[in-house]
Amino acid sequence: MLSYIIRRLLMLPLILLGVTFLIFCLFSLLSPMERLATYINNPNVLKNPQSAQRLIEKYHLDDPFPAGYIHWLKSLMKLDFGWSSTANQPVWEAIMQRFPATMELVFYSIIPVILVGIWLGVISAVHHNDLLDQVIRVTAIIGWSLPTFIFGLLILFIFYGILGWMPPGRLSAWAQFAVYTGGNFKHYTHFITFDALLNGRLDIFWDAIIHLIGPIITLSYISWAYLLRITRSSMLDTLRKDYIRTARAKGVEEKKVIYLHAQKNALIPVVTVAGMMIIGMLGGVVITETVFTYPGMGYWAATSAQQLDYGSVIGFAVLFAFIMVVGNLIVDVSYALIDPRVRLE
Amino acid sequence: MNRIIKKLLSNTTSLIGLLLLLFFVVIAIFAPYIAPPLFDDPYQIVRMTWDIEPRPPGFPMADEMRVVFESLGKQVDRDKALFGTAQGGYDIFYGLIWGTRTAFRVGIITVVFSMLIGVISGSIAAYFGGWIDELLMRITDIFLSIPFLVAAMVLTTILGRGLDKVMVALIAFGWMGYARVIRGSILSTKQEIYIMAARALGVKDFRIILLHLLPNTIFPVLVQASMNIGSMVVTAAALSFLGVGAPLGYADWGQMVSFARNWIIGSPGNAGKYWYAVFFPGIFIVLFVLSWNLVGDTLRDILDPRLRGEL
Amino acid sequence: MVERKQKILEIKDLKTHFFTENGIAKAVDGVDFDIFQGETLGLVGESGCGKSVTAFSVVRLLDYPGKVVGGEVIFKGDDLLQKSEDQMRKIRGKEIGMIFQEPMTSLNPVLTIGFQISEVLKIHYKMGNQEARTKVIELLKQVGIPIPEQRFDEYPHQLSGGMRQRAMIAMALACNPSLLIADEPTTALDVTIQAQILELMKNLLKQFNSSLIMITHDLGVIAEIADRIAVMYAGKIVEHSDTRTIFFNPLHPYTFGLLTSIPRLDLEMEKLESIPGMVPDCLCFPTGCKFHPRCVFATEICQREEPELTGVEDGHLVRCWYVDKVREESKKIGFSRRLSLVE
Amino acid sequence: MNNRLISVKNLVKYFPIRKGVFRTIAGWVKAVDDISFDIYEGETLGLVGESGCGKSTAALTMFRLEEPTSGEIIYQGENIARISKKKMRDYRKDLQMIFQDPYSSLNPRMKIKNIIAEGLVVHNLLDNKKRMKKVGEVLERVGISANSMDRFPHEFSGGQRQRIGIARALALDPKIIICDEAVSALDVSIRSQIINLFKELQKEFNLTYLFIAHDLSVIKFVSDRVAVMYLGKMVEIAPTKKFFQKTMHPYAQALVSAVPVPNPDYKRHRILLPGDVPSPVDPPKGCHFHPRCPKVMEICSKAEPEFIEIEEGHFVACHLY
Amino acid sequence: MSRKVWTMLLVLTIVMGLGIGALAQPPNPDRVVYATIGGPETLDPHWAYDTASGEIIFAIYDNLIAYDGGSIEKFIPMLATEVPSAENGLISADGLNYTFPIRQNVKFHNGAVLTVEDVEYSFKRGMIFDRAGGPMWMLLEPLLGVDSIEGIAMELTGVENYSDIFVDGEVKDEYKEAMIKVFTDYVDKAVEIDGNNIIFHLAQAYSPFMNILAHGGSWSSIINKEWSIEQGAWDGKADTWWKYHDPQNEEDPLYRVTNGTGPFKLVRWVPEETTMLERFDDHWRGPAHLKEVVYQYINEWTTRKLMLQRGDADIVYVPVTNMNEVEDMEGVELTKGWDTMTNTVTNMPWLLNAEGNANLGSGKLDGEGIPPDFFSDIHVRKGFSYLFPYDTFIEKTVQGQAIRNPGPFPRPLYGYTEDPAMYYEFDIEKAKEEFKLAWNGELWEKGCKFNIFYNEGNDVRKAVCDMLSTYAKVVNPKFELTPIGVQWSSYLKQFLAEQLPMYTIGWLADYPHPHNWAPTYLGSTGTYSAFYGKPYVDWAKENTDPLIDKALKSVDPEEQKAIYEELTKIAHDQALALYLYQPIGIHVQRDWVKGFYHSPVISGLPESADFYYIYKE
Repeated sequence: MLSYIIRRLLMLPLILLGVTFLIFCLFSLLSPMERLATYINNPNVLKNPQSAQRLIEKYHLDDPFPAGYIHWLKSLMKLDFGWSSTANQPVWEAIMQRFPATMELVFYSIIPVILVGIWLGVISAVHHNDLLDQVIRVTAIIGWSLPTFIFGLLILFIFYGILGWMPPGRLSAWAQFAVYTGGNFKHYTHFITFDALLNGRLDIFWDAIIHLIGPIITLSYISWAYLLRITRSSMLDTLRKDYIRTARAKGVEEKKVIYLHAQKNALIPVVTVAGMMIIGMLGGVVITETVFTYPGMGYWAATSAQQLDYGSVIGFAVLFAFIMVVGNLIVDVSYALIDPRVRLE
Repeated sequence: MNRIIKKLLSNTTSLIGLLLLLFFVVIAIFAPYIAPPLFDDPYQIVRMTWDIEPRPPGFPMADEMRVVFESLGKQVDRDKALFGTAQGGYDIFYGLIWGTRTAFRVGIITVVFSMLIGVISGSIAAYFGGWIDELLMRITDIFLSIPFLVAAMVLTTILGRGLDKVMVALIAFGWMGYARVIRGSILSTKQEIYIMAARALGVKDFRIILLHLLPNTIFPVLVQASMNIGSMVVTAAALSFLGVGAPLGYADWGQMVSFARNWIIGSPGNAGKYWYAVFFPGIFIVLFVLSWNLVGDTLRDILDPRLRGEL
Repeated sequence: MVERKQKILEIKDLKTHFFTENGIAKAVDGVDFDIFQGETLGLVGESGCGKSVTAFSVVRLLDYPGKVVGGEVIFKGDDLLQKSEDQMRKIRGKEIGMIFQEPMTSLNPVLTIGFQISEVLKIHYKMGNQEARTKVIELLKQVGIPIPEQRFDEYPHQLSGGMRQRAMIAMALACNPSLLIADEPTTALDVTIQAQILELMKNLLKQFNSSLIMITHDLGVIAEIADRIAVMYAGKIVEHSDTRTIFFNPLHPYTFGLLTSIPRLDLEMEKLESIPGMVPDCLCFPTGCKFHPRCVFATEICQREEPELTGVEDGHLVRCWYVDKVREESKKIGFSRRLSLVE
Repeated sequence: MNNRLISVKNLVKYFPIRKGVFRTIAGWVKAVDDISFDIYEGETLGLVGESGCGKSTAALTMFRLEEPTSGEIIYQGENIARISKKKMRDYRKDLQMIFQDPYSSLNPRMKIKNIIAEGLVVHNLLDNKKRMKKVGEVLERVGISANSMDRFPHEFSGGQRQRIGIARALALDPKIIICDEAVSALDVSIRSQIINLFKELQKEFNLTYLFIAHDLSVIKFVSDRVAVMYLGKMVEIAPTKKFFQKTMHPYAQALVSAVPVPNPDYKRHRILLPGDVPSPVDPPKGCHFHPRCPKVMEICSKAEPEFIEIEEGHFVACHLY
Repeated sequence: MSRKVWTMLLVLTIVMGLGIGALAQPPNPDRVVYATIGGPETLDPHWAYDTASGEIIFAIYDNLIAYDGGSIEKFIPMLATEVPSAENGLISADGLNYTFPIRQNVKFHNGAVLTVEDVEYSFKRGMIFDRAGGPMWMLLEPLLGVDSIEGIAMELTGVENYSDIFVDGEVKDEYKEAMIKVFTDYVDKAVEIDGNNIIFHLAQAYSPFMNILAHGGSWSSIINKEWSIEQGAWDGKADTWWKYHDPQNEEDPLYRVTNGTGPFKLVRWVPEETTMLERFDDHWRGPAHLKEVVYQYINEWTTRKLMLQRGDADIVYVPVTNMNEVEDMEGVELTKGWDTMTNTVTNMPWLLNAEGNANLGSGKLDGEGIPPDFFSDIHVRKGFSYLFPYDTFIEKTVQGQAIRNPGPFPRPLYGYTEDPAMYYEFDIEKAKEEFKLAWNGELWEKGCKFNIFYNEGNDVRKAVCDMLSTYAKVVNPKFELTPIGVQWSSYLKQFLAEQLPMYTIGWLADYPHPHNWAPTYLGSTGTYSAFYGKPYVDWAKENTDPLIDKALKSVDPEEQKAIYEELTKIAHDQALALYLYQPIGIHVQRDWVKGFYHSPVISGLPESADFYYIYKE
């Protein structure tokens, strides 16, 4: 197990290298002049015709492909991802600023994914072919078919526009002042909800929570729907297994058969999928955060991708690849922890 | 095959899916009759007015536009926007009808090509194993490490706007799932004895892959592909929504939704003022995706019980 | 011959059908037999003949879409088919133990051996953890598992096939059931392990004084363990008698065919006889006697009418129109003589 | 005795076990560990042993379906263990296999005729029309109507599928056929049909069989000679009659005694072996069988017994002899 | 099982509803939330050249002088105590020396008191800072007569490339002296301290100089010398200046810290997320009404709209196209018709670069394309000038929130006129006539085919292209104009490569003076006009450049007015471009917000506000 983990971790730099190379290749399709546009948002800048060339030199935009890549790699080693023209700050700083917000969102989204997805999946499997099962299943498929950007805007419309419950952003203006000015509010974890509790500010905690609900639902509903399906079929599959028959032959109560004998086995494949979904949600934040103006990585990623801010895209992708690899590793390890067949290998 | 069709027809949900699909196919085929084009390029959405603000269903074609079309020698048969106009005076009805063709094109082309790439790389990796497998799978990992939407967005922006560019981007970053699925199922099918039997007969590697492995492993991929047709259309729409999809004015559902983006909520007290702007394109997309999902979902159940629980 | 004791299970005209999409599969179509205490009944037949379904019908553990559609299963005087699910649960594992074919898939991979065995005791005797543990370790010892204290905390995949089957047996016997149902318990095992398990089962049966329904297709195994044998074909019992009678004096053409078609270690044989054709699909049984398409003795009546299971001799039941012809044939090749000649 | 058709010398097949960070080879599964035997033209050599003893691996390695780790396989004067894969492909039509599971040995998505004709196609034998004629012939020969060659495997029963498997092998007019547990998965009444078919075909086409099975009763019935394997080693080879009359190796003795006999009156001395078969990763030192052997001696744990000819054609690897 | 689910959901909903109701905050009277798009690029006044940065810097820093309210001509003193003029003698008669007496007792946010050295430092630092593509050309042009400090350095050292002066980031020894001279002989001499006065010595008479210095132009903001040096900015020495010239963004020490004299101080800036300002109580004009100002950067219009509707945002940027949605919103005030210093035109370069240019079709006048010098024919330009439905466009596409311009100069600058003779009107017949004359009638006969451009995401410009393309077809079916939307990046690239046949683009004022527009659109070296091709440049050198220069040097407003009107006439007569429209701005706020006024020179207005005067009621 340990050597497996080490092996995977050794693979990490390779994957990161590959990711950066891939993105660099993509950007090399553009001419220096086109890449320059990232740094120019106003034609006034071109007042002096030479400034274009000077800017190109300044940002190393006309370096030949391998040299540019190596130049960039070197700075990466120093955690210097360059300048983000969309965030108007160094890429690394931009990442650090936005990452906790996204992580907080994803963290809370895990709760409904696990609870609703798995719980309803089991219920659906147990009531196989009942009306309840059909309703859950059809709802899941419909949910799955709803594009996030439509769904998110609808949530925003109904729950904020009409009911006023789920405001966009991460904090209300008053809470922002309370959290970020004066220095009384200590940032322990950079998760606002946790910090609020640690600082004993229930009002801020609540404010953060109501801002999170809409994005959480939007971000995770597809995962619920999908996980529900997976859980259901895995559960159905497990319930047909020989050892379930053995358990019944022993006289084990049906409830125990389902929740003790079947569920644990059924959840083994689900864990992998759930893990992938949770990691995948990091990618799904793009639209959710855009719709809810939630100040995280996704919002920024969307902007930087559209505006070809390649420093940011590379930074984002490297971070994401890192999380992907480590996340997958965690998923695999937890998979092994659940399944004794793998654990005791 | 007959068994599959019979089962698809006997299942209520898949029947609904198939009917919906049929509905869209009919629309796509008869688009020139349902919504006769007024521009030379039929995919250019007919403009009913120069107004930016959406206009409600039944809005008649503005005089200045009628003059334009008539002086271009076109016969204006339909002079009312059946579903209203989108931002910019585009006829929603026209955009949706011709957008159906676009949806099929985007969905099917992207899925077919990404499936091809995925199947080829996945089967080579699985069959030959060793370092080839390792290399191909690491490449897959690398492609998977960038969130699909972000990657597609970057590539589309680099290549420039246009549906073909969108498709290239979707294909370039959409093949990895197939590669993984086919690899997994070939790895298990490889253990089957008929593969050993074929090798015992002296069958060459590529013939084994083509004739023995693929026919037996392709179904899970096909199921996945059928469900992905819908999600590819949604992703293309999401790209349009984020402003990097089809060129402005091109008949594409995603664009119709993105037209509605700023008009989802009407004025206070009349929240549903522009309901038609998002409702019609939204319902088209949802139903289209739903139809593929329903069919794919049933197909999955029918074709391969082993697939349960797998991605 | 075993001493006739209390009849603990009596099956009358049991019918179990599977309602599939392609039609009704009459997997078990009117089966009668009974078992006495301490006795081992061998249920023999080829795959698909309904022997396993019969067993699962008894304990009502049929998979969807199977359903018992008729008959009675009288266990210790009560009809199991009339019991509520709750009552059934109290009988399963406690009164009737079961052993399955694949010890690998029949044990839950994520629970320890100890947990799975002690669970039976906890359910039926409400034993505490410690008490159950002691009892389970004792049981494991009894079924011949070395270092049971260690095995207790191990998972099924850490055990060999033979050990797993021993664990299954321990589980089945934990509550000292009066009836044991074993569904091909040795089929998946290697010959030497199979011998160990058979030996173990024989000993344990004596020790626990349990009855056993032994389901198998292996005539060799059945010859070793069974007191009586019921031969099944296409959902019905075609011949039923004590073991020696079945082997030395088979009166159903199917039994006869089976016995002549197996290669055997105890005889020098020039040629194997074989039963032509194949086992019919239970979705569409032939009319009349279900064996007639493969039967060399078949005549027109066999196609038309199905014979009853009738007693031809004391306790020897056969379902055939031409018992006498078979007896003659059997004599001709000298069945009993040939068999008793050995050693 | 006839001519040696194929002769296996010191065949070894180890599978690496990779472990650790760099997937280095941490050990070997010694599936086939230095075995030698000959197969004579026209005979049936029965190979028995329990699961995991390496009998199937031995067969696969013999036909280069697994690459041998070392050793020689002499066929037609050539060591086919060493020739190129391409050249090996030419030999394949002489060397055919029939597999255990009639359900997974036929490609479910191919028509019967294509399954059977495939060998002809890849070896470029006959033209298309003649191929189909040949397919029809072999099908009829194994007892399946040539009319059904357009059907798919799932439309046949297990016994019929096994016949199709046989037809596939026959279509190439092979010299030797390995039957790897070819009848184990079949029902009793079907099994005898297939066994009889094997026998008939052998006579008709002068076939040579390597008949692998775990069931000694079947082996006894079909083979001319019996070979017994235990943990990757050959422990005994003898002509069938001799073998059953005078089983020499203690393992073989236990094996014979363990076979259930369908005769309630059959009395014999059953040798119950203690414990399970050890793992082939780390087989016991000396004689692999010694930890379970009822007649174990001191030397057994130290030295590996040689495989020697005790009587004419009767080879045993045991310190007792 | 299912009942449990529903009960739980119900309870959850109720609890949430109650909780939110109980904790909802009333709108804070001391705070204004402004929801807009796109945040500042930097907070360094000498770096900033974008509206959003200018907006924040406007609130944090002060200039020497300011415009009087919404005026663009009248100035009031800020950190200077007097506005220089010829009358009060603070501007020398030749227009080359400007003197500003500095106000006393003005405090910076860090408590330091404003001195005349701070003012001197501010301008010198700006001049040597001069980042590539930055705003400092505006000060360098009048003060040193160049548009980049590098120009002087190259002249004094005699190198061809500025980078040749350096080796490994250090000045080569042979150039060291010259480089120090750049500072001592030029920069240092341009701005001088005289007691409590600051004197600017101009290199040439420059009529917009006061506009450049006035409040609203971040480049002329006054920063604190001591504090800046502490932060790591230029140390004020002559032999170090090049190390502080044109730095990387992240190397600029002032890019995220501020210390101004303005009414608000910075509390938090998260780029592209939010900027939070707090009142500076010691502001020299007296403290502002508001305690806190929050800028929220929200790109999604729907979200901004909902925030406005719910009162979570007090002032909101509303795209003109969505104006109707807030018009009848309760508690919301919409004011329209504010002048903006921007205009939008469609340019028609006289000579295009045909090399590798797919936009011209066949590259010949054969019906399948256009020749590279297609637009050098005045009839072609006039034809298209008649072909655009200006009124329909303004009414429908921009919802009436625009006016027409006859030339490049926006209202109310000199050069703008309402004389109908200066306007082209949509007239298909007249367009036909012109096209028939073009290219000796060949064009009319053979037709033309080329691409017309807008930058992706700009729906209004897309509509312009659509209209042109549509009506071109109407006028002659052989005229095929294909609208192409491209990313800003390739738009810029093709523009610089002179490959775009007809493209729509706008110009946003740096300062409200026609000189900011005249060279841009009309001169031989203008940002746009320099790319119209050589024939145009040659033509401009003779016809427009002398006029532009004359206006720049003129000190007489009447004379200036006449010259700029002359330029407008030239632009009209030559049909140099399609002068499409000048947007007029709207301002949307909750009705409890008071104190809004509009000035076209303040960055971000009219959408935003001068928060010093804003209060809530």
